[in-house]
Amino acid sequence: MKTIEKIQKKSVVIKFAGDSGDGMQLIGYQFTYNSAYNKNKSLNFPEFPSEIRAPRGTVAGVSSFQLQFGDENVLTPGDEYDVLVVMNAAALKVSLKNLKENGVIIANENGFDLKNLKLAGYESNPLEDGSLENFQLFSVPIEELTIEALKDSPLSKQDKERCKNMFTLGFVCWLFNRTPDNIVEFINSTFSKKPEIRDANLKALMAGYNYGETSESILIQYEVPPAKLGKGTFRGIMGNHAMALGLVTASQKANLPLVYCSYPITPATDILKYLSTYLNFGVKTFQAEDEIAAMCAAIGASYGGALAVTGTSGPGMALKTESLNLAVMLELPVVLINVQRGGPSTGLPTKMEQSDLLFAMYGRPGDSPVPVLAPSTPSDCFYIAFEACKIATSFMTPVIVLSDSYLANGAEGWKFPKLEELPEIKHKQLSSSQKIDNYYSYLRDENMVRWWAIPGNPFTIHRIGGLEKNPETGNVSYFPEDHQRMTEIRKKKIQNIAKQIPLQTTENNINEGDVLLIGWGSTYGVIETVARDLNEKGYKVGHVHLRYIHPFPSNLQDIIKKFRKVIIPELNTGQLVKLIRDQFLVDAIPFNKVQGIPIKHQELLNFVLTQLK
Amino acid sequence: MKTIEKIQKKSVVIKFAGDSGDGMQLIGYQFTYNSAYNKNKSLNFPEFPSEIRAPRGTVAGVSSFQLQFGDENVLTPGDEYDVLVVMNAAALKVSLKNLKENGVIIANENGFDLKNLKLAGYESNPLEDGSLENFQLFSVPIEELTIEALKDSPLSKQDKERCKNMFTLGFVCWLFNRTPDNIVEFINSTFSKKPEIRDANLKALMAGYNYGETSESILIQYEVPPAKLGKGTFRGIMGNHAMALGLVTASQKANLPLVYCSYPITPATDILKYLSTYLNFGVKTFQAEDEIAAMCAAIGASYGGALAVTGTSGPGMALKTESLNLAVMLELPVVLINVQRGGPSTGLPTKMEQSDLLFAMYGRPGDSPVPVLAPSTPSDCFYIAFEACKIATSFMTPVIVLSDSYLANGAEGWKFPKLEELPEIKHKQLSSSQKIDNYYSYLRDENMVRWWAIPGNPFTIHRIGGLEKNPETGNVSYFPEDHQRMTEIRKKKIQNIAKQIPLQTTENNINEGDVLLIGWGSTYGVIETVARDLNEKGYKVGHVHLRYIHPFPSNLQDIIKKFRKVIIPELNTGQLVKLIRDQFLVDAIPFNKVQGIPIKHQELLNFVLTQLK
Amino acid sequence: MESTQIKNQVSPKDYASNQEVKWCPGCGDYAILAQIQKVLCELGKKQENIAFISGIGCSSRFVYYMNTYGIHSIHGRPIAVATGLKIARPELDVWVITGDGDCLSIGGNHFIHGLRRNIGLKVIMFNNRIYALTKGQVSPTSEQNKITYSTPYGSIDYPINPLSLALGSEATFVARTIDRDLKHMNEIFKNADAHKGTAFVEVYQNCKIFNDEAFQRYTEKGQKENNTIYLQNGKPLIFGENNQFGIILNNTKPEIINLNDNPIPHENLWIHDTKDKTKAFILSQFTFPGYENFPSPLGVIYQTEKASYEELLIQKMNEVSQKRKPVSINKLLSGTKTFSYDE
Amino acid sequence: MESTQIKNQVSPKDYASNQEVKWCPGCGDYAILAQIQKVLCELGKKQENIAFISGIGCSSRFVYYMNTYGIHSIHGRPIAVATGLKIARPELDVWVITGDGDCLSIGGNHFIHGLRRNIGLKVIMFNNRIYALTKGQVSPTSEQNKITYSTPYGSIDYPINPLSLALGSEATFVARTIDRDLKHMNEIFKNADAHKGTAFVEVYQNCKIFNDEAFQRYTEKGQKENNTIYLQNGKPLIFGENNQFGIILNNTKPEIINLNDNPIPHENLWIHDTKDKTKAFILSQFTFPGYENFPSPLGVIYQTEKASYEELLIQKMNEVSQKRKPVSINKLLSGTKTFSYDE
Ligand SMILES: Cc1ncc(C[n+]2csc(CCOP(=O)(O)OP(=O)(O)O)c2C)c(N)n1
Ligand SMILES: Cc1ncc(C[n+]2csc(CCOP(=O)(O)OP(=O)(O)O)c2C)c(N)n1
Ligand code: SF4
Ligand code: SF4
Ligand SMILES: [Mg+2]
Ligand SMILES: [Mg+2]
Repeated sequence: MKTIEKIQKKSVVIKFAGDSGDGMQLIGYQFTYNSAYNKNKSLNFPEFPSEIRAPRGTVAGVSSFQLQFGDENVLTPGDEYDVLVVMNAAALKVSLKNLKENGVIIANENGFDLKNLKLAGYESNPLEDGSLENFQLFSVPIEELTIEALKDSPLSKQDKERCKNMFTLGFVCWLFNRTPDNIVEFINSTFSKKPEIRDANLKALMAGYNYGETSESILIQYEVPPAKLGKGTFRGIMGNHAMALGLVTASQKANLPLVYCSYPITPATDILKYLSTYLNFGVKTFQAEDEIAAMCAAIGASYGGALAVTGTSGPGMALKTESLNLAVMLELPVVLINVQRGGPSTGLPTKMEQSDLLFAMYGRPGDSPVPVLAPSTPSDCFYIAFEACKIATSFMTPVIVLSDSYLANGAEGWKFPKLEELPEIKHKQLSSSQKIDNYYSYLRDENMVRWWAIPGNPFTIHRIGGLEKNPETGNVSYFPEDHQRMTEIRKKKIQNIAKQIPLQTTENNINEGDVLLIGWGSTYGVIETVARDLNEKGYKVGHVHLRYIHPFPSNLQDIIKKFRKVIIPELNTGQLVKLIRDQFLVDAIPFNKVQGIPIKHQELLNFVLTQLK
Repeated sequence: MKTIEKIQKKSVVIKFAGDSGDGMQLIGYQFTYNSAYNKNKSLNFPEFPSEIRAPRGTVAGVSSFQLQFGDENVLTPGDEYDVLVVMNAAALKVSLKNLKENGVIIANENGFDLKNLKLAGYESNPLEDGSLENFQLFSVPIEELTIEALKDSPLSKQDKERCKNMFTLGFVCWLFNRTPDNIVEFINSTFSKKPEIRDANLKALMAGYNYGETSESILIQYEVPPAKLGKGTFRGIMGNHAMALGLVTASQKANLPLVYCSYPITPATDILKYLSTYLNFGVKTFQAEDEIAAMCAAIGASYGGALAVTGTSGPGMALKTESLNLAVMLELPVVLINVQRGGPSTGLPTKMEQSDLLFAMYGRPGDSPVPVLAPSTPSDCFYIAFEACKIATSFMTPVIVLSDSYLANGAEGWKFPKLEELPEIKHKQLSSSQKIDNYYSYLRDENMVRWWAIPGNPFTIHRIGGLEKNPETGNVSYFPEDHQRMTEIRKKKIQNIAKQIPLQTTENNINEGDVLLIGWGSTYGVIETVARDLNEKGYKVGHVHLRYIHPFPSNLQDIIKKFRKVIIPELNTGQLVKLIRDQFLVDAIPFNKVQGIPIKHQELLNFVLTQLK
Repeated sequence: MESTQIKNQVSPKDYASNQEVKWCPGCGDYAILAQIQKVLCELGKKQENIAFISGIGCSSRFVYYMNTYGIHSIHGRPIAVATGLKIARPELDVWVITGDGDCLSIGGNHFIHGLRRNIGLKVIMFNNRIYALTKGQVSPTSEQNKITYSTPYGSIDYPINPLSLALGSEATFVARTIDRDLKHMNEIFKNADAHKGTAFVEVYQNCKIFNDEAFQRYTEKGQKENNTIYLQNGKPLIFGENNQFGIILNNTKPEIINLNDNPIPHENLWIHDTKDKTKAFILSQFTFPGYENFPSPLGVIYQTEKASYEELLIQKMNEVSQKRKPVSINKLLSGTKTFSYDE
Repeated sequence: MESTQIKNQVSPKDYASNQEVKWCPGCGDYAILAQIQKVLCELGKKQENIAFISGIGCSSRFVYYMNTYGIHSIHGRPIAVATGLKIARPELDVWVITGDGDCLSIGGNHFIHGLRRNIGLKVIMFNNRIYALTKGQVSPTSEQNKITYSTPYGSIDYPINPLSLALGSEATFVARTIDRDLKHMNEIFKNADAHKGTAFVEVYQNCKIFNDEAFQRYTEKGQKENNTIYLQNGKPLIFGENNQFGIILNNTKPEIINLNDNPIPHENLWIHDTKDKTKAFILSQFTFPGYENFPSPLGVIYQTEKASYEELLIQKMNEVSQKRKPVSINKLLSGTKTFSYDE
C-alpha cells in the first residue's frame, strides 16, 4: 500500500481543459455539484468556443472549465490554478500560462500524439521535452485506460473513448479525497434508458477513481476543509436556471400566469429552455419571429393581465428599444432580462461583459425612465428576477434586469427558499369584476401608480396608446402642460421605487474609511475578496455592491460621503462611474477591463493598493 | 386721403391663426420670405394639429404660424405677439392668451358666425361683446371681401373663398408698409399652369393690400427698420431643406455619390422629399420597408463607397439601434439624422423636444462611441450636415446629427455659401485601383482611421463583420487582449475628432463671470437673447452653444472654469447637464421644459436672474 | 369612463367611445368604423370581451373610437402585440386594425408569421394604397410610377399583392371588401369573426386627401359592375352590369366569356370554391400583372379549417400537465438533488 | 491580403479566403461553399467585383471563407444591407448568404420586400430547418411537433413554406437545390447568376449536429428517387428509381400516375413551364399539407422576366437628368429667389 502525502488547502483552483467534444463542461459542472455535496463553497468559470464545433485538436476548439472550491471565503473562480487537467496538447497550450508555479498538471498522454502536437503548434512533446519541469506533471494514458476498463462493454470504440471524461472525473475525485456518489446518481438518472452507456460511464468513473488508489506514480492527495455556510438545505444552481425559477416563483406568489416571450440568443436562450419545461405551472412560452415581436407580445400579454417577461442579450435588447418605450408610455409591467455579452454588435457572443448599463439607463428616445436591477451571483438571479416582477407589477412599469454570461453559466450551492418565506407581491391588477369609481385609464394611487385594468371587466373598459395624454382623462393630448405633467409623473413614479427598496449596506461592514469600492453585477466575488484582503491588511476599504441601480438606494450618497476615495471596478470602459459622478459629483475613479473574462483578484488588488498610497 | 399713425418698432411679433384648411402655414412662410426680402431678420414657429384634418372650426383644428421680424437682434419667434390675425373663432380662442396688452387683432368677421362660435365654445361673439376692449380690434369681413373681389373670376365659390388667405396676406403687407412683390412672383410661378387660380390669388392679394390703403377703419401702420446683416446675397431657407442641401453639397465636395435611405416619419420626411428631387445631382433616394432596412441599406451603400445617409425621428431612431452598432464595428461612414420630436414612443409627433441626446450618446449595447452634432438654427442645418459628412468620411465612423421639429420647419434668411467657399473633405476612400502595401481590413492611419476600401479594387479584397477582431489582421478574434485593444481604438478614434473641430467660443463674447449658459440645438435664439439682455443689464453672463456634443471641443472645460455658475437650459428633463456634470464635476444647474414648445424668453430670463441673486 | 351594465336595448352606438372622430370629411375610414360597430352589435358581443389593437396611421386611430378594450400601439407591430394578448387571453375577441403601410411595409414580418401560426386574430387592413398620416408617400400597395410626396418623378417599386402574400404565408382565411359597400363589409366581417384562426381582410379604403378615387373603378356606378366580381362559395364566377360576363378556367388559365355572345351553361363556368388554394391564388392575382383585365374579386377568396395557435397551446399545456404529476413550486425550487448542512 | 493580379490559371481555390473553415465535420455547408467557389470560377468572375453579404448563423460564416468582398452583417438583415450595396453599385455581383432563421424568421420583412422590388441579388438560403448556431431551436421551417432545445414537448408552430412565400412576394426567380447533389447545385447557382433581378434559391442543407438526416429522404439511395423530382423546363414531370412515376394536372389538382400500370404518353403529363406562376405555386406546395405524398421538386420552379430595381433606378435618373437641364450646385444653393443686402 503506497503512502500518500496529504496536502491541506483552504481552497483549490482547478481547471479542466480539452476539446469541445471531450465533455469538459459536463465534468466541470458535475465536479461543481460534487463540491457542494462535499460541503465546499465553489465558483466556476466555463469557457467555450463560439463556433459550434471548431476543428478538433486546434487551439480554437479548446473548451475549458475553471473552478475554485474550498471554505466559505471562496467567492471567485480564482486567478491561477493549482491543478490543470488537459485532455490534449491544444488544451495545454491555451491553459498553461495561468498555472501556478509548481502546480499540478494531469495530462491525457493520448492527446499528445504527433497530430495533436502539430495542431497545437508544438515542435516537441512538452510531456517529454522537460519544458514542464517547474510543474508536477502526471502524464496518464487516460484514453487507453478508459478503453481498457471498458473492454467488456458492447459499445463501439468511439463511444468507449468518449467515456474518458468520466475516468478523468473519477480520478480527480480521488485526488481530492471525495466520494463520487452524486456523480454515480447523475449517471444513473441521465442514462437510465441507455444501460450500456450508463454502465460504461460508471465503469470509467470508478476506473479513474481506482487508478488514483493504485497508481504508483500518484503520491499526493488534497484535503480541503468544508465551508461554514450555516445550517440548511442547499442545491446546486446556475444563473439562468435561477432566473427561470425566480420568474415562475413570482408568478405563483403573485398569482399571475407567466407568459415568457423570447427569441433565441446566446447567452439568454437557456431561460427559454428552462421555462418551456414548466408548462405544468401554467407557464406559456412563446418563441417569437424576432425580438421586436417578443417584446410587443409581452406588452400584449401584460395588457391581458399576465406576468409578462422577455429575455435576450445585447443585439436583441437593441431591437426592443422602440417597443420598450411603448411599455413606458402605456405604464404596463414587463420584465426585460438582458443577459449581457461582449459588444458592441455581434461582438463576443460567448464572453462576459457589463457594457449595457448606460444603454439600460438611457437607451431610449425621449425622457424615458426605467428601473434597472442587477444580480450579483448565480443564485441571486433568483431573487432579482422575483424582485423585478414585484416592482414591475406593483409600480406598473417595465423593469430591466442586467445579468451576464458569467452569472448565466456560473453555478454555485444555493440555500434555496420556500415559497412561504418569500415576500408578498402586491400588484395593481383589478379582478375582472372589480369596480373603481370614476375609473379612467391613467387613474393613479397615492404612489402615482395606475391601475392594472384588464379585458373582461365591464367597469374598466379603456384604450391606451403611445401618444401623450391628459393626466385627468387619459385621452390623447398635445397640450403643453399635459406633456410636462405626464413626463414628471413618469419620472417621479420611478423615483418613488427608492422608498420601497432596502437601504444599501456595505458587503464587508466597513462603513467609512479610505476607499469605497462600488460594484454591480457579476464582479461581486472579486471585489469582495479584494476588500476582505485589504481589511485583513488593516486598510479601511468598504465594498458596496449595487443590486438596485435605478433608482439608487436612497442612502447611497451617505455611504459614499464617508470614504475618502471611490473606486468603481467594471467590465466596461466606465459606465456606473458616469452615473455616480453625475449624480453625486464625486471624483469616482474607474477600474475597467474589457476582455471578455473576469477581473483578476491580483489586478484589482494592486490597483486599489496604488490608490491607497 | 386718410391720415395714418406710423408706429416705429425695432421688431414685431405677429401670429397667423386659422383652420387647418385656411392656408395659414402658406401665408406664414410667404410673409417670412417677404420679411427677408424687406431686409428684416426673422424667426418663425409654425404649429399644426397632428391629425391630417381635425374637424373644421374646432379648437383641435387650429393651425397657426408665429413670426418675429425686425432688426438684427431678432433671434426667436418671440413670446407674446403684437399682432394677431385670426380667421375664425377657434383661432382666437386658442391664441388670445399670448397677445400683448393693447395688441392688434385682425379678425375675419365671417369666421365668427354662430356655427363657428359654438364650435369654439363661445357663448357670445367676442368681436361684439366687448370682451376684447383691451385690444385694438380690426374686424374685417375677409371672406366676403375676397369673394366680392373675385366676382368676375370663373372659379367656384369654394375656390374663391380659399383665396382669403391671400387677401389677408396682402392686407398684412400693407399694415407693415411692405411691397408684396415676392409674393406676386411666388403666385405666378406656383400657379403658372393654372391661370384662373393664379389670377384669383393675385386679385385677392392686391384687394387685401388696397383694403388697407382705403379702409377708413384702419388708421395705423408699422415701420420696422431693416436689420444690419452685412453685405451679401441671402435666401430664405427652412431647416430640413438646409439639411438636404448640406448633404448634396458635401457629396459634391467630397465627390462621393449620395445615397439617402429612409422611411417616412414626421418631422424628418421633408429631407427625403427634397433629396428625391435631386436625382440630377446623382442623388439616389431609397424609401425602405422600415427604419432597420433604411439603416442597413445605408451601411451597404457605404461599403460600396457612397456617401450614405439615413434620416428619421425618435421611434425610427430607436429601430436603428442594432444596425448603428454594426456600423460602429465595421467602422464605416454613415450619417444618421434624427429630427427630434416629443417622446417617448409616438409621443407628440408634431411637437419640438431635445430629449434624444442621452440616447444618441449611450443608446447602444456595448461600449459604442459615436460622434454627435447638433445645428442651432435652420440655416445651421446646412453646415452641420456638411460637417457630419466630413467627419464620417474622414474618421470612418457613423455620425449622429440631432435636429428637431422647430429647426426642421423653422425658416430664416440665409447668406448661403458657394461650393468653393466650403472646406475640403479629405475622406479615406481608396480609388478602385489604388494599392496599399500589406493592406488588411483594419489597417489604420496615424489617426487610427482605417481605409475606406471598396469593391472593384483587386488590391483590397476583404471581409468585415460585427464580431470582434484582431487589430493586426482584421480577422475574427475573441482573444481578451484583442477586444481590449479594439475597444480602446474605437474610443480613442472618436476622441481624436476633438483635435479637428474648432475650439469652442462664447456666442456673446463674455468669457468669464457669474453665469455661463450652456445650450445646444434649437434653443440658441432664446438663450442668446437672454444672455444679451442680461449683459445690457450689466451682468457677466456668457453663452456657450455646443454644435459638437461628442466629443466636446477640447477647451470647453477652460471656459466653464471661468464662471461661478453654470446653467443648462434644455427642452428635456436634463440630459446635456448629466454629461457636463459627469465629465467636469461642476454643479451645473438644469433649466428644463418639456411642453413641445420653445422656451420663453421671459421664463429663462427670470430663472437666470434668481440664480444671479 | 364607459361601462356596459344592464342594457335593455344594445345599439351600435354602445360600441362607440366618447371620443370625437377625427378623420377627414369623406374619409373611407368612417364607413368601416360604423360597420364594425354594427357587426359587433348584431353579433351581440360584450364590449368588455373585445380588444382592438392597432399600429400607427390614420386607420390605426380607429381604436380610440371603440367602446372596447384596445391598444393604439406602435407602427407595424399590432399583430405582434395582439398575438401576446391572444396567448394570454385566448377567450377574448382580438381584432387588429392596420394600414397598408403599417401591415405590409414595416409590419410585414409579423404579418406573415401571424398568418402561418394561425392565431385567432381578425386582421382588418385598411388599404388606401398610400401613407396617409405622414401626408402621402408611396406604400407597398401603391401602383408603380405613382407620383407622391416622396417620389416626385414616380415610384419605381413594384406593388406587393396583399392577398397573394397572405396565401403564400399559409393564411387560413383571406378576404377582400370595400369601404363603399356597407352590406358586403358587414357580411365579410361576420365571416371573419366566425373563422377560427387568423382571418385576414383587405378593405379597399379611399383616402380623400392623398389618394382620392384610387378605387373609383370599383365604387362608381357604371364602372364597378364590370370591374368587380362578388365571390360566393359554390357559385359561378359571373359579373357585369347585367351579369353578361362569366369566367372559365382551362387548366390554370382563366378566361372571360361574354355570355351574351356565348351562353355556356353556368355549371361549366368557374365555380368558386373557397377551399381551393390554387384557384384562390389565381383570384388573388386578378387586376395584377398578367391579369390586368380581370375584375377585382370581392368576398372570401380562401378559407380552410386548421387548429388555431391558441387551441394547440392549450392542448399542449393540458397534455403535459396530465403527464407530469403536478409538482409543487417548492419541489421545483429544491430540485431533485439537495445537500443538507448541519453547521 | 489576397489580391488577384495576373493569374494564368484561375481555380476554385482562388475564390477561397485564407481563413480556416470552422463548420462541424459533416456539415452540409462545406459542399455549398465548394460549389459556389466552383461556379464563380467556371463563370470566370473577378473576385473584386463580387460581394457576399450574410446575416448571423452557421451558414452566415460563409462570407469569411470567400476571397471576395463581403460583410458578415447582423441577424436577419443581409438582404437589406445587400440592397443598399446594389443600389450604390449596380455593376457588382451581390450574393446574399442566409439561413432559414436569418432569412425567414427575423429577416422575413426584408425577404418579401427584396423579392417584390426585384433587385439584383442572388439570395441563397441554407435551409437546415433549425437554428444551428444557437444550438438547436425550432426555426420557421421546422416541422410541427418537433422536439427541440426550446420545445421539449414539441413545437406547435406550423412551418412556413419558403417557396410559396417567395411566389406570394412577387419573386421572379424561385428555385430549390440540395447540398448533396453537387452537379445540381452547380447548375442552379449558374441559373441564379444569369437571372436579372432577385434570384431566390432554397438549399436543403443538413445540420449534422442539431438536425441530422432532416433531408435523408431526399439524399439517400433507395429513398431519394421516389421522394424527389428534378424539374426541367419543357420536360414532363417524371420521377422514381426507374422513372416509373409521372404527374398529371387535371385543372388545379395534380395526380401521380404509375406509368408502368398506366403508360400514358409523356406529352400528356404535366409539362414543366417555369413561366407558369400558378403551376409553380402548386409545385411549391409539394410535400406540404395537402400534397404530402408528392415528391420534393428540385430545380427552377418559377422564372419570369421583369426589369430589376437597379435598372429602373438608373433609367429614372437618366430620364430626369435629361429633362432637367443640368444646374450647378451653386445654383441649387442660391435657389430661385435671393435677396441682396448692400450694407
Ligand atoms: C417607427 C415609425 N416609423 C415611421 C412612423 C411614421 N408613420 C406613421 S403612420 C405611417 C404610415 C401610415 O400609412 P398606413 O399604415 O398605410 O396608414 P394610413 O395612414 O394610410 O391609414 C408612418 C410611416 C412611425 N410613427 N413610427
Ligand atoms: C438580433 C439577434 N437575435 C438573435 C441572435 C442569435 N442568433 C444567432 S444565429 C441565430 C439563428 C441561426 O439560425 P439560421 O438563420 O437558420 O442559421 P443556421 O445557424 O441554422 O445556419 C440566432 C437566433 C443574434 N445573433 N442577433
Ligand atoms: S388623410 Fe386620408 S386616410 Fe387619413 S383621415 Fe384623411 S382621408 Fe382618411
Ligand atoms: S451546427 Fe450544424 S449547421 Fe452549424 S456548422 Fe455544425 S453541422 Fe453545420
Ligand atoms: Mg395607407
Ligand atoms: Mg438554420
